[in-house]
Amino acid sequence: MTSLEVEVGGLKLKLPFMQASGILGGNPEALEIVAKGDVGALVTKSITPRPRKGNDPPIIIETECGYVNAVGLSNPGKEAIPKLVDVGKKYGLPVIVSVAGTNEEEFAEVAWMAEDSGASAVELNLSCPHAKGMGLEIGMDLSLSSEIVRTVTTTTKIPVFVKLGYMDSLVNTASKLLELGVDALVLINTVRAMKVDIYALKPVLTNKVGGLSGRAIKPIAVRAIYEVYKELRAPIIGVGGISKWQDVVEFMLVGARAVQVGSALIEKGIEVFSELKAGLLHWMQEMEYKNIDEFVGIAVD
Amino acid sequence: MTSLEVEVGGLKLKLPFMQASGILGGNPEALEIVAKGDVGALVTKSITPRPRKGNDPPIIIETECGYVNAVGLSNPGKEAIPKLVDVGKKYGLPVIVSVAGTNEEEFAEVAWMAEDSGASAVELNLSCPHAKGMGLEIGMDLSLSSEIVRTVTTTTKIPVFVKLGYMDSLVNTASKLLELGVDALVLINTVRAMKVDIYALKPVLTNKVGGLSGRAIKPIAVRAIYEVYKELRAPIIGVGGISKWQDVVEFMLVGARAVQVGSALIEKGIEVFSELKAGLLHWMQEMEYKNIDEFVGIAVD
Amino acid sequence: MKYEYKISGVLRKRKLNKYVYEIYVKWAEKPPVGTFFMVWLPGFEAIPLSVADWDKGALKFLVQIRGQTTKALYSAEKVGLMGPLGREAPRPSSKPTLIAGGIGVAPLLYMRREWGGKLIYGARNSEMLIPLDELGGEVIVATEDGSKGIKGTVIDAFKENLAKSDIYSCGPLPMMRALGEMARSMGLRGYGSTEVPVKCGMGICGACAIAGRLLCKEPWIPLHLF
Amino acid sequence: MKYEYKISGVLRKRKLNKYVYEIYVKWAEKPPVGTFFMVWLPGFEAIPLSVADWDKGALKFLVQIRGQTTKALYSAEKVGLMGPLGREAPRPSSKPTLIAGGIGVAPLLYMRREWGGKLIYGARNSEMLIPLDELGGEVIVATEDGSKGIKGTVIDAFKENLAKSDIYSCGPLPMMRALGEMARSMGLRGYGSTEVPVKCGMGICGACAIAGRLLCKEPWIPLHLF
Repeated sequence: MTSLEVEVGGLKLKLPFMQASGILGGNPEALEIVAKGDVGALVTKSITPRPRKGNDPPIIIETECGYVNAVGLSNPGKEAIPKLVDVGKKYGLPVIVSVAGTNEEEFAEVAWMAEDSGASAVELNLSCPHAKGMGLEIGMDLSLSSEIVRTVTTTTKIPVFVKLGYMDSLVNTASKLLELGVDALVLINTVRAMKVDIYALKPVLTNKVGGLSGRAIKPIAVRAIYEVYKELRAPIIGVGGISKWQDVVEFMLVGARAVQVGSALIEKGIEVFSELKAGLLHWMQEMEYKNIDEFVGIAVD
Repeated sequence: MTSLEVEVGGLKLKLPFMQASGILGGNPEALEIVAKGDVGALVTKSITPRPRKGNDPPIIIETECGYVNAVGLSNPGKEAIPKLVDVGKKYGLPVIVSVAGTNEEEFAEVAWMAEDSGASAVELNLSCPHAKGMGLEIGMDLSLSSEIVRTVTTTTKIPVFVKLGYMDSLVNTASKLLELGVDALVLINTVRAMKVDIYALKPVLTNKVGGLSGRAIKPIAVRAIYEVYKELRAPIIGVGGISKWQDVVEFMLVGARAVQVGSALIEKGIEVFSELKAGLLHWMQEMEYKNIDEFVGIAVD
Repeated sequence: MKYEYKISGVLRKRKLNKYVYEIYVKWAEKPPVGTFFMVWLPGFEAIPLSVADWDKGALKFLVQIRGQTTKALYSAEKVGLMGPLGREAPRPSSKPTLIAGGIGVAPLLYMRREWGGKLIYGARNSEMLIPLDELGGEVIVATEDGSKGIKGTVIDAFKENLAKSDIYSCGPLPMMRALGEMARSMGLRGYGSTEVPVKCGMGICGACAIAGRLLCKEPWIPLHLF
Repeated sequence: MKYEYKISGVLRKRKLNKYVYEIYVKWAEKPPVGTFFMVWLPGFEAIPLSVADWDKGALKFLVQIRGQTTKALYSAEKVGLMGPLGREAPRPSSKPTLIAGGIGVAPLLYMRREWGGKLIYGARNSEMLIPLDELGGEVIVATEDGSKGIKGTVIDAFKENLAKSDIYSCGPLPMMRALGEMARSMGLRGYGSTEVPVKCGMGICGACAIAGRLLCKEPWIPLHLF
């Protein structure tokens, strides 16, 4: 029997698929739509201690091969976490609470609420490319990101994941954060990008700069995961431009144990997960793999 | 009359188009193919003091929206420069010699040969993502890149351009190098990426990691140029995923005075330049611009 | 590319009352009934606007003045349009009954033009109604203060003119919830829509989730789900 | 995507002489005459190989052993194929004369099968020839040491069997230059190709530039340009 079960960073997943943070994860109604799909876990929007309105639209715009978004970490604040976690309980799915903030206190505050609400893991967003003083700015600041990770890992019992983006020091930062107790890495976030309208003569997004997602960034994500896995052999959840089952395989071959999907939901809806599942299973059978562990990272020497 | 003439970093161009370094620029036969197109300058392959074989094929592979390449700076060495520059003389086009190396002596050696051969400018490649000890590794090392730039700008009279890539410190590095006498920035190089074959179970490129080019990286390039222009108002030659005239306009609106085209030549050949020229002219007429200076950077506030 | 803004010229605008104006924007293709556009005013923001009409290459939107963007939009010469978004509303089997609360009248005007039917239209007071003489056809009006038509809510007016099927309604969420309750208890059949914060328009941010649906993908949902 | 490798099974291989072997690889679609593939041996490199034949879903390539990759390829069970690259060779107006120097015989075998015609085939010595009895049709052979056929170069053999048009030739660059000289002085009409370092296969690296053309895009160029 071919199995798609996998364990990553202390989390057992029946299916190696989940939606990327930010996708349909800010309210229970939306999260429930995902829960009905072929996913192994649910991921919330990045939650800050207090609600954030985020940016005014346009918050996302299509490009020739992907999307540029600057949602601006809009979220309902930590008080909304219990209801989000309840969706997972209802559907028997682990919930990963994505956490954002500006310093270790804020991250810890939200992580504690996640743990107390029964979340299965937290994913610290140290790589959002379009929120001032948060995200990528923290990821690029090793002492601050270390402080945040140290605070969260020492004060929570559930697995702690860290989501990092494309940056110069990715391997080094990942290594340090793993030493501080991070259970798995989520790689990669969107890549800083922009679209300008040539008749309006202005950037399209209200925030001007955003993050590029979708097929465009897939080869960038594959390389980032490859480099990190090669050096650190760490548990990795891959994300970045996955839209077909072949992409899932590619991510796993360079070290991802599970994957998250974002932009592909725009074109395919949650049915994309069924498509990924069928394709991955078929490929495993063709290649005579019984489970995912057999081929994670084998393209890395 | 609508004019496409533009001046960038001390170089007067009749047309704001040129091919990106690496494209058909390693031998006079190839360079001559480009010279017949609607270009305002010719750019050579990155030249090192001595010839380099580069990587064995596969050196480039298509992805869903672009290409990943690791040519490995194959080039005929500095002795080949005079014959490359001669092509420009024959066609009345300025030749920009792209220069690569591992330290200031190597860069200077090639730059001197370029100057002595009658090249119109040099473009220091501080951002090749797939040659060990060269390119991006130098760009990320501010003291080494400063030393290289200082050596070249103080010992050559022709304009010195610097080609930088997507990196954390792009704006800061660009600022320092401009202070050291750089005449224009060429932004951006390809972005580190990889493609894995899911049946061969291996990275496709012999070099494993390469650089992503083509439509995928266009929004990344636009944002990089935007950020640099916003902070520094520097002369910029834009490059990264341009395949249609609308892209040229987009790059110019965020600060590029001229553009380079690479991957689009794969699909469209050198005719791409005629297409860009016709489209840009048409748009300028529609928007009632008489020359490029009127709209460079106007989407940046 | 489906999800990009196309800059288009504003052809005409006209105040309909103190709070609402209509704006015509160039758009070559007739959009399906029940769809909407994200309308971007460069330098300001983008807002979701239902198609209120389409004729001879011009889209009509009704805009309720609420803030900077809706104020500035009145003077705009060009806007960016992303759409049509959502999808065509399910077609009625006979002349529909259209129930509009306030600015929710906008998409129903387009339905009425395409499908005909009776319009039941309510607002807080007569000042908030758009000019009735331009609506044509059968219109039943209700105002909460009784300044025009039936005194009461649009639901009250609907109860007096009850239909069991082919109901299309758009209005504030409490009104829609009331209709949902009626649908469940009385077996009314029809579809409704309501104003929700549409932020992405592509079905991924989840801001517009209601009743397990994403309104930006499926703006017209069965009444009994409200 | 045109420029990607498709992993395909090796069906059969066979040594043709000490230096050359043939290899059959699964490939469903008949490639145009005169095209080539980049053949990738994962873990080694990719090399350009002309289509020597295609029949019943199998491509045939001739491989000259030169280094690690060409040695290892003989034992490969799977290879990656990118192609067909280049473009169809211009068709002849009558039976062509095919002039092959060494491994340059490969693309001409496919032309011969498709178009027929006389093959003039030369090598340094008889050991370097592929088995002649399998070539069928009219074959004129030349070896530089006279160990088989006419003693002399393939150019010498061609001069004895001169044709003025519909010439297709492939061989080392000096041989092609000699034919180019003949074409210019004697007005021969035809096309030639030669082995060049194809690195990208997409027409952008420029490694294969010759006579102002990129051979990876246009493998068959008029003889007089050599």
